[in-house]
Amino acid sequence: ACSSGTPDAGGDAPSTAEPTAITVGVIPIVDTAPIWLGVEKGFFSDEGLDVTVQPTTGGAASVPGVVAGSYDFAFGNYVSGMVANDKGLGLKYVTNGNSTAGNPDFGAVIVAADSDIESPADLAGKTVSVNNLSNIGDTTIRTVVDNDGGDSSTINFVEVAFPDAEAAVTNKQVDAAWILAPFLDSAVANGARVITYNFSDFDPGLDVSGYFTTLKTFEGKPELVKAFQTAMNKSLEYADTHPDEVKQIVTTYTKMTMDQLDAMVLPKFNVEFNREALTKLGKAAADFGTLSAEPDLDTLLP
Amino acid sequence: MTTPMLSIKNLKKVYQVADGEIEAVRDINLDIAEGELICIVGPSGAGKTTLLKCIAGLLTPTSGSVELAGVPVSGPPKAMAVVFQEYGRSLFPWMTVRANVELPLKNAGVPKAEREKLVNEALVAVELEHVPESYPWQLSGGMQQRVAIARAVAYRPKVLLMDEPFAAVDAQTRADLEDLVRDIWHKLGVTILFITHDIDESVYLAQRVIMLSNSPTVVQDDLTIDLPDERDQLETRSSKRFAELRTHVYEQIQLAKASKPTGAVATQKTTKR
Amino acid sequence: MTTPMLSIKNLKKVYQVADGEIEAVRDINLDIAEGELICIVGPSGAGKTTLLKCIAGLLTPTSGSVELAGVPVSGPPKAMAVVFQEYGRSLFPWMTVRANVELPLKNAGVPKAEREKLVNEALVAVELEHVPESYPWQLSGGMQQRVAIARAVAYRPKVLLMDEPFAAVDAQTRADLEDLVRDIWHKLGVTILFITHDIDESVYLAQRVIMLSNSPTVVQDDLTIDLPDERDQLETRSSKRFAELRTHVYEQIQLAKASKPTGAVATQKTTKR
Amino acid sequence: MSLLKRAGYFFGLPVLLIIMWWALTLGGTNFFVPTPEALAKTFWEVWAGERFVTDFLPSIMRLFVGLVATIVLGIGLGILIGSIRWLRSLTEPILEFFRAIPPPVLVPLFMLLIGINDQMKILVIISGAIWPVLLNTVEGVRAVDEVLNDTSRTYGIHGFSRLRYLVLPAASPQIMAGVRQSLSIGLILMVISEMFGSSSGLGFTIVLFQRTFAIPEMWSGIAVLGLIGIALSLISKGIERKVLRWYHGLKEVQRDS
Amino acid sequence: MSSTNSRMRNQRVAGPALGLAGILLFLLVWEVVARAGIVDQRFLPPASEVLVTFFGNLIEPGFYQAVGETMLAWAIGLAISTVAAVVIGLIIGSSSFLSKATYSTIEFLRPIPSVALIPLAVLLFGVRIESSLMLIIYASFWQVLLQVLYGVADVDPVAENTAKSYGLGPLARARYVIWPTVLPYLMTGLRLASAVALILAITAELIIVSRGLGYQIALSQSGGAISEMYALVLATGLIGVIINLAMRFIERKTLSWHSSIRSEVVA
Ligand SMILES: Nc1ncnc2c1ncn2[C@@H]1O[C@H](COP(=O)(O)OP(=O)(O)OP(=O)(O)O)[C@@H](O)[C@H]1O
Ligand SMILES: Nc1ncnc2c1ncn2[C@@H]1O[C@H](COP(=O)(O)OP(=O)(O)OP(=O)(O)O)[C@@H](O)[C@H]1O
Ligand SMILES: [Mg+2]
Ligand SMILES: [Mg+2]
Repeated sequence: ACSSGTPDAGGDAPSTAEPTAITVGVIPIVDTAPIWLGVEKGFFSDEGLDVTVQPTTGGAASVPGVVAGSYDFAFGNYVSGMVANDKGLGLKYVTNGNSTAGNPDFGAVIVAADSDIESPADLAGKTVSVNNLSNIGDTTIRTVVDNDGGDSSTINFVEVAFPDAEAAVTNKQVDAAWILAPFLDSAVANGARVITYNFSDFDPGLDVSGYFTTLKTFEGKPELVKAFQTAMNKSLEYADTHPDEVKQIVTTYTKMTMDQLDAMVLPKFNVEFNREALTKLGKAAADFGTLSAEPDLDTLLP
Repeated sequence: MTTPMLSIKNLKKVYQVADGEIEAVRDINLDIAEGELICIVGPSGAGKTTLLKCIAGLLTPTSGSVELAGVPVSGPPKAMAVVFQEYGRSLFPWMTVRANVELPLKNAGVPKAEREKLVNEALVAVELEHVPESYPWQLSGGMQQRVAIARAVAYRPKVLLMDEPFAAVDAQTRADLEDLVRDIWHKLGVTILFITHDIDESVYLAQRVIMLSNSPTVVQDDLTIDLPDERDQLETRSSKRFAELRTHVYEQIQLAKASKPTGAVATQKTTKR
Repeated sequence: MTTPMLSIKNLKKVYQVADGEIEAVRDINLDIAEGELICIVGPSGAGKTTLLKCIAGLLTPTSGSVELAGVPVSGPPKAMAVVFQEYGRSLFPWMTVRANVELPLKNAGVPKAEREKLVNEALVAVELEHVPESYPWQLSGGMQQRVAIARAVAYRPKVLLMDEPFAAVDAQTRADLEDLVRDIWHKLGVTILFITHDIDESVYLAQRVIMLSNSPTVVQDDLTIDLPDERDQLETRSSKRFAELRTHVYEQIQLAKASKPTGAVATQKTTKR
Repeated sequence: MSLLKRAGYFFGLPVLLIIMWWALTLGGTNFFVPTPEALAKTFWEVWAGERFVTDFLPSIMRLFVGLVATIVLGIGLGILIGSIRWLRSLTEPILEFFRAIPPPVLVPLFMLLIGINDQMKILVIISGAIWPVLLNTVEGVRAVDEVLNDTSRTYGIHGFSRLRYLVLPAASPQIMAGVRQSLSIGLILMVISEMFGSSSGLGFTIVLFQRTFAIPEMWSGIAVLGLIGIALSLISKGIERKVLRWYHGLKEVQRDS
Repeated sequence: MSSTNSRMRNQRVAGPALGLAGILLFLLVWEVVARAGIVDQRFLPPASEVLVTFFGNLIEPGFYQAVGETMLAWAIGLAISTVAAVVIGLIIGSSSFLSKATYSTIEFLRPIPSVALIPLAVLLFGVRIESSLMLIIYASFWQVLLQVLYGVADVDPVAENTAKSYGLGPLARARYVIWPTVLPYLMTGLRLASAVALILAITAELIIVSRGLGYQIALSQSGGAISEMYALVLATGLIGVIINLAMRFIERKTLSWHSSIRSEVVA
């Protein structure tokens, strides 16, 4: 209610003279390249949207930001959304954001070169770092370990931020670390070994993150949502087919260099939700106690 | 007689301390008429400062009452100025000499021009006109004490309470200041209560000398000084009547002191250690 | 003659202040033999405290020197005790009276039994034996001053410097303390330098009275007191020689005071505001 | 003061505030702001059980060790820096430099140098909480009364005795002000230290609750912090009453209680 | 005279020189730790490398914009919290009823980390500067408040009695007696608070509003630009040093009468 970014009125017609101003909260990482690219390409103004991309540094601000109306949409991974809805927050994902790239992937569990961990099952009983507990990292890793025959309940997960994770592995402060690009690539270049690409090993078609809004906005402003979906999907498609432009735009809003980007694996940008994989993800999260019950995907997804 | 300026009735003050009580003042009755100049003498630790603080409304008596012009004193009354025994600590170290003297006037809303005049006069009177911009901690002990006196004098109070105000100044300055006090008293008709240890000074200054007993304190004697109003440092002090009076006071003080102990009678409930 | 206990040569002290300099002491030359009892008198703000602090090694002279038994003083020498003019602030508020008196002894490593004896004797001498467990801020001004005196006395120094130590005590106590000082001096053979404003006191106590001029200070006069060594409050003070001597001192002080101003001569480079 | 009156003072304002809060949340609540009842219920559920042993106690232990080290170090260094002028000139800029660096940025460095363990967390607590004690001690030491200082010097009270009998007591009112500040900052730093390389602890739990939108639980954790704060403050006040008895006596008596 | 004079002059020069020496010493230790491989250079680049990046930043206009944004939030936040804390502190401190009645509440609120209040802040103010202001103010307010409360308690009773007896009312006493006594405590509180405010300004930028130095630090962290990150941290620390210099200057001006300053000048 107190943000300048809210759209004017409810009954606005898109693609007319007056564009609707919206604010989208995103994390400034490679995963969100499509929206930056889409804005640059004019996909959003085509739909009558004047988008302000507002960088945030994580879920701590983005969910309350959406709920408080500072953001009309925000970027977040699906487990976060499931957890929020599990607590009754009423979030709705409107489009996909990024998906696993397969093998190799942009995220993996790594160990030091001289570690005796060889397979996911060996992680049992070890200390593994993830950026946030009770989230997509530990959920997928545990499933992968269980599938490999290990007992994932014996893993000791600790929180270490991605930028610090490689150091933690090298200095033997943790046995293994879940790590994302670009840190993954530099770690591997320095000798770290990949134990599992946990997203794609969980499900080769796993969607990782998406753009969400509140149920209230979703139901109250169908036109706005529709316009956003159209433009966003166009952006995803474009990004998926133009990796060089993705890399180019990433250098404008992060401090990554072209060299780093050339070395790393880009995520896939799928338009279609992979309901099957998300159902599996929700079930795993519920099994491990991150969620109190399996999520209702009909509420979570459009 | 009209209502006295100050009326002290059955004043009793007991200090509460961690391990008991200290009865500083037992029972004091005293009336002071408007425009009187009274000196209080008494052994060290008798309770003079305590009495003065009660009169100034800075301490609440344990029992008894203090009335100023018929009105019970509950807080520091306006139009009363106090010169504290701890002169060093009663000056504000963050203000210059001038600012220290000026503050009460400024606070009372005295216009600037008048204020300046009063401050300058007071500083000249205590012979400190050459250091108005010094800070108190740059002055000698006696100079600090004179600043405190100047502040009280400049304030032009109706009642002036002074607690050993000349303790730190030299003999000559002391004589000058004594004359200054009597001068102000004459000119302004102010009521003055003056605590001193100097018996000669008390007799020279006062219309009445109150002698206090050892603590717990009562009024031991109340002596009217029947010296002529016009006093002179040499003449008055060498007069026969002066010698008689001072002998009287001296004897009383010795009497008071004889009733040991000097200082507090500590009726301590428990005496730790 | 042997080397004097204290030898002050061409002592000069200039205070640096924000807006210039204040010349407090201009040129003092003074020799004090071992076991002498000397009184210093002078106008308020003359520089007595400054002089004392230089002797005690607390202030560095701007020029000139202070020697103690032939050794230049650079910091506070051991075996010297000082009673400060600001008695209230020289007591440790977090210690009881007893602890305050005991501290220097404890620090010097005096054994407990002996320490206790010395402390008790000192407290009895200043008539404070009834309040050893009180804190300084629970005492009257005069009592505080007596604690400071007791501390110095109990310390058994070789040199004792006292800055108006009796300013806050009543006449009777003052007389008693004067006798105490002479008594200690006799018994312990200590060298005493005693600053006072009371001319009678200076003559009564001293073997020699040094009169200081107005600030910037020089020695105005140096008077040997040729009274018999055995002194008595009534007899000595009423003797003819005593009267002569005190008149001499009084005249000198008046002379000193006449050379205005009293207090600092502020040779301020720039005079702000 | 009677016990009843004291309780009145202690609980009066909090009760008033809770009633206000209750009244404000009466007409429908926001997701992020629970009602007092909900919070009270959650509080019990969350903190009475296993969490007390697995999260609460370890945190408290680290906090305790961190605070003790903070106070000892802060006073020790403060005395050194406060009384030695060249040391003050030498260290002040560099200390100010570290003081201005946000702990969230400093923590990764500690992780590098020390590792992910209790020592690291304790160091984080010290690195953030030491400043109030340190600065206050430095200022307190610098402001020792001149006459008292002169008195000590003339009686030959040097070195350790001077510290014990003059400097420490004289600076103690200001040091205690610093200690009281440090206690609550230490608590805050405990939370921050557990945000990194952690999987248990009070701070970790609160942040986890926050991230998983367990909002009443999160507030209950914050309430625990507040209660610890009160407990710490009461303890320090008790100590202060002992250590600064002379000081309060001096102020109170002359102020005429 | 000349000897004392030259000694004083020496000290005046020696102060900053020593401070600089302290900083150089620290940089040297850092350099050695990194070069000697005590810590992997990839995680802690040597000081020289960071300094090169740092000086490189100094010619970037974007750097100054970030600094400007951070300092704006810092200044507003610090100003509001200081004024509020001083006013409230003087009021509470002068009344024994208020001190007793607010004690438990203050002690409860003080240890609540600003970080935990982020959701509330975002909810109340959105993702805007007001949110970070709320965090800054919340965190630095207590620092000043507590110091002011202790300062008020430290007023010399004789000085206060003097003021009372000359008819100075509560307001005049606050201005002429309590305020000067509180000032040394306040200066300490201010120095504490200014660092805390800077920390919170940057933390808030890291987490909520994406601008300023904090955001730049976050960006370099997530982009793996390690020496850039340390260069920014260096800048943060230097800002702290500069703020402290300014505070010291103000202190020397306003507290020239205080014994802590006096002893530095005279003795
Ligand atoms: N704050 C206090 N707490 C406890 N006792 C006190 C306090 N102030 C004074 N006393 C005691 O009360 C008695 C009277 O003290 P007071 O200061 O009134 O004496 P006084 O007559 O002014 O003495 P002096 O001439 O030495 O200044 C003393 O015994 C003293 O110990
Ligand atoms: N710290 C200081 N800074 C500047 N000037 C000072 C300082 N201390 C003393 N003075 C000045 O030096 C002169 C002598 O002061 P001192 O205290 O020695 O006098 P005194 O003879 O002891 O006087 P009194 O008898 O009043 O105590 C005074 O003019 C005083 O203003
Ligand atoms: Mg008295
Ligand atoms: Mg003097």
